[in-house]
Amino acid sequence: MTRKGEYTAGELLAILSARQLKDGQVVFAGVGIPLLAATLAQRLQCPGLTILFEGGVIGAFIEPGKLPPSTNDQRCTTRANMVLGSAEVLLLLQRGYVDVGFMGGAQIDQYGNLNSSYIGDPKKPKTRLPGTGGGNDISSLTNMIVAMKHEKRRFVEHVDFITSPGWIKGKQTRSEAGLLAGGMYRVVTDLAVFGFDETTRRMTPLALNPGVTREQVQENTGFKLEFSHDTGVTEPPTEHELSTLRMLDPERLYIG
Amino acid sequence: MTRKGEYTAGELLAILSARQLKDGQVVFAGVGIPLLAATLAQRLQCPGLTILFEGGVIGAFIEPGKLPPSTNDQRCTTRANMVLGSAEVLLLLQRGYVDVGFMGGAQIDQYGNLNSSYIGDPKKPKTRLPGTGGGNDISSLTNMIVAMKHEKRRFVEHVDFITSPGWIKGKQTRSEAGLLAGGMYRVVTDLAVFGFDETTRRMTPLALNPGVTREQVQENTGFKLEFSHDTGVTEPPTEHELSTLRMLDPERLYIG
Amino acid sequence: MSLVQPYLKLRKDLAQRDRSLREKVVSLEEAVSFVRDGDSVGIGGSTMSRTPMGLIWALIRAKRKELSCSRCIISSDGDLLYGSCASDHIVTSWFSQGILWGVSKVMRHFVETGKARYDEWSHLAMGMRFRAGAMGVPFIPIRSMLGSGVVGQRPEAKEIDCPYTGEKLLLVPALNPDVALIHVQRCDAYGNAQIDGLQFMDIDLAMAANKVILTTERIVSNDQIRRAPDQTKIPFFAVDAVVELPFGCAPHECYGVYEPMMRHMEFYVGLVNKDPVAGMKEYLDKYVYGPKSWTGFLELIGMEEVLEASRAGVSIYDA
Amino acid sequence: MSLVQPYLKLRKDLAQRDRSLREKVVSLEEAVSFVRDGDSVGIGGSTMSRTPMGLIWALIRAKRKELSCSRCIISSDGDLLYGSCASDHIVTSWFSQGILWGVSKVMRHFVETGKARYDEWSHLAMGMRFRAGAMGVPFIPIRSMLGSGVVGQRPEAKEIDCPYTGEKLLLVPALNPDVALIHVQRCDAYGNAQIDGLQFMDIDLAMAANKVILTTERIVSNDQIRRAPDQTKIPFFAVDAVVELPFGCAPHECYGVYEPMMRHMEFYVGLVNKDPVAGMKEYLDKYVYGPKSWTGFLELIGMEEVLEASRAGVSIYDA
Repeated sequence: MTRKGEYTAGELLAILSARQLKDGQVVFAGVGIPLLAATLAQRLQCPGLTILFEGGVIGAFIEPGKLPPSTNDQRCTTRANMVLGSAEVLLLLQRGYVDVGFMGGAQIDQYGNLNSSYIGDPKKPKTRLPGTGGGNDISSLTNMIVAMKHEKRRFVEHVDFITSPGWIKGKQTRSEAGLLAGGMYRVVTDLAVFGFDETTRRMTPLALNPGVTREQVQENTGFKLEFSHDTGVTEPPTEHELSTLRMLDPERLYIG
Repeated sequence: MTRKGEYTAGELLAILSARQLKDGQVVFAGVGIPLLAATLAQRLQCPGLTILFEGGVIGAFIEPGKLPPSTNDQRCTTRANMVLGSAEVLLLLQRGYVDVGFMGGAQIDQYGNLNSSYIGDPKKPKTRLPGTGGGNDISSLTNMIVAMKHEKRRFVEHVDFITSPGWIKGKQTRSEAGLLAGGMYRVVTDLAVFGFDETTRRMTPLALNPGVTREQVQENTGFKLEFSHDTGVTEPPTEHELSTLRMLDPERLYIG
Repeated sequence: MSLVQPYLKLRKDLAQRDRSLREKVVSLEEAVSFVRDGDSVGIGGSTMSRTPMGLIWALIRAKRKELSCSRCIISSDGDLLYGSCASDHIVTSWFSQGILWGVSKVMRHFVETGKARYDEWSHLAMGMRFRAGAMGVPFIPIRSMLGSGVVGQRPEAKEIDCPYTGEKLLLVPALNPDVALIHVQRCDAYGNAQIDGLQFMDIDLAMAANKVILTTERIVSNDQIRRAPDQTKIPFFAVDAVVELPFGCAPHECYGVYEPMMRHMEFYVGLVNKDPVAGMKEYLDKYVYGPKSWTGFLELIGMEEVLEASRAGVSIYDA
Repeated sequence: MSLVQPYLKLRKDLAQRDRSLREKVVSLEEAVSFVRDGDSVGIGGSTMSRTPMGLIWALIRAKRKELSCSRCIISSDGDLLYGSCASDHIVTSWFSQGILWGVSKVMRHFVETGKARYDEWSHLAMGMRFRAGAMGVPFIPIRSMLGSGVVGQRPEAKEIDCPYTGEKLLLVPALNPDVALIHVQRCDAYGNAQIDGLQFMDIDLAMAANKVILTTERIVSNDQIRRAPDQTKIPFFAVDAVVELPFGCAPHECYGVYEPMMRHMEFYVGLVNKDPVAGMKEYLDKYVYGPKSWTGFLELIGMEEVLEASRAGVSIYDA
């Protein structure tokens, strides 16, 4: 058993998100922590995990120390089962071949909507962010896991702009918008793991990370959280998880 | 100079239709006489002719004596520049990459509509024919040359069923139906070569084959033909055309 | 069943499929147990090329009934499906034995007497129906079929005015078969398939179908697949069963491996053209129900013809 | 120009292109003469992969202006296009230098000050826009973007109720660029192109565009192309000019040939992140306007880095 301080926030994030994946699943992973966490899961509990990348890759098996700088680089294709067009790999999501979409996030709100387009008023933005990439498609078309740093400015009541839809305004609003399948499933942060209420579709804490208090989570969140009596505590990273993760990212490109 | 009787109707058909093609064109060819005639043209006046086949072939160069039994066989790919999906090759027509569609016909009418689906009432047909294949797409999407035997039962006032549209009911009816590009351009038979009037869109004789009279053509045609004063006479097949053709089809698979 | 499946049904059906990386090699007989009476069955290849004849042969032997079969262009495989009463409904753009032998007498007999249906679509329409199915959308617009008799018989296709250009367009509905039958040159035990040469509509068909059964000339290692991932044409998670079946398209061709076995085809056509009922019965009894196995069927075609077809097949790489 | 080109205009433009089998090898400088000020330009590859950097570099040197550029994901090539004022309008799904370096300061400077437009579409929408263009249809329906802010900014996309299922769908309009710039591993002098590994949206882009300029790592014989016609990804008649340009994606990567030249990228990012205006000017002066030729640019990157990137590039085949 490890103690807090023996691992970085990035490491905790990668390991906790890796644990969300199940063997045999087909996972569409974004660059950064998702790519790393999916690769970690593949080396740990999910040898039969199939990882998809936006560049057009099915069933890659990333090599330690050779993490790709984007999901469109040749390194993503290492020992892949198939390489195909970018539109084709996104159409797999639309057709329904993918179990889980797995992304990072810049800004998220209580309904799991993600913003990676604008900070401030989109008409006259303070910051123009890079935009959706495949994020909008992934979150529109499959069940989502998001891994991100927990900061108050990132966990807001309403995002400035919905780049990648979660449950939109909660309740039935997602399916009413025409998004019939998928939806936000889990948010993993360095403070806690969240799910979404089945009726209201608001973000709900499921488990606190080791050593983290409810107050701490609430303080770092821009909207009201409702902790239930059965909010659990996540298991800290094991030595095996940490050593495997560090082997994968020896240059600490993503784990900080 | 050859004389009638020194070549078969099939040979005449292949040679006269081959002459309709121009070097540098992109031609979508059906099986049988069209495939043979396009290949002949490629060996004669059109070394830069690009032949497309429905099976998914661009720029094939068919070998003498190895004529394919259909345009979906591997023999169609001999020395091709590209092999691609069947839908993709048809989409080339839709996008506009093809200059000429080149097909055989079972039944044609005064507006160049082709029937390869039904003889008799389509609801209770005397004969169910094989159907359109790519014929409907080719004739809907590009300029057409049709090569066929000239018989009264094949040259009818109205086809029993429009499988592959020509000018439909003449005048603007083709574009009114939503077919904005292409249309019937030439019909080559063992008796004559036909074009279509630019206004009425009715079939018009352009030239009679060697030794054929106007009366002979009219007798074998199920609708009234209007010969103009400048209806010409086609040049008979040359020795070179005939010998090249016979070299291509030594088993006389298509030239009879 | 509705013409176009509601999206949630499509998604639910797919979610239930086991898409994990697992070996799925089965016998030909086990493979056809994935097809149920009444299923809609998409057939790969075109005309006489890469036809999954072994699977069709096995379906007929297993006495499947009321299959609704779709293929871009259907040939003597369609004859056998009608003639054996395995299928009474074929959706295609062209149905005959092959251009060399005139109109199929078997097709004519079944369609003209109303014993079976043949729904005709244009070739592009068939392609776009599979493609829409593969993409998970209900339709794709096309610019052919308009103004023809073909569209007149297909109320399933819908004419619209384009909201962008005002032009007339035809929407063709997605086709998501219950099962796809596809033959490939090689795949691994998981179903990662490579297809050489002409691909026809097989990739869209595979992605559209709710189950895919592959027969393959040979099974190769997953290592071999991973060495050239850009040569994989169908991903393993779209595949439900793999059968190693050499000469699995006989008497049709398999690109780069064998050309059609023309003497057998000539013999077959002679038989059914003489009498589409009795001739078909004779053929089925001797060549489909008769042999103990697919190898037994190949023995009936004969070593000489099989070798000849193979020699011609590989010769495409000499040109 | 209307958003979606009328079909007859598309057809007429294509009919006027010389699609005969002819050699079309030109110099890099001649190639960019195919691009006119104000053209819409589709860019192949994605992010830092198979980016036609040589062509973009040459366009900037040729002082092209007011280009409307589209790419599935745009990276430092987008920076250069904005920074040089060659383009004031970029249509893409993601615009930054690369995930490693945070948000592009150049993009931010141009967009936030209103000097240039960045139209955002989802990645799938970009793909379907090129695909509709390639297919010769005005739109394709998709199931993403709905309900988001992204669609709210794109009145060009039209929400409809599906005539088959009643479901909501989004129609995305065809994108037919005036010119496509694409880099490939090899092609012949006619333009028959092979692409190894990741293909991104290049095939649809090539078929959609009204002109295609290829740069290629090397020109091979037409015989070599015809030996494996199923490896041809872009047919010659869609191509208007071919430039042999080794390392034509530098400092980005070309699959199986070289990985990104990361030290040069780091240097570039450091420069423009410090000051997106002055840093960009310094970079353009030294690396774009400075060298005599593309080889001169490669010399500035340096032999060591080029060799290192090559060694990493081919190593994908060792895995």
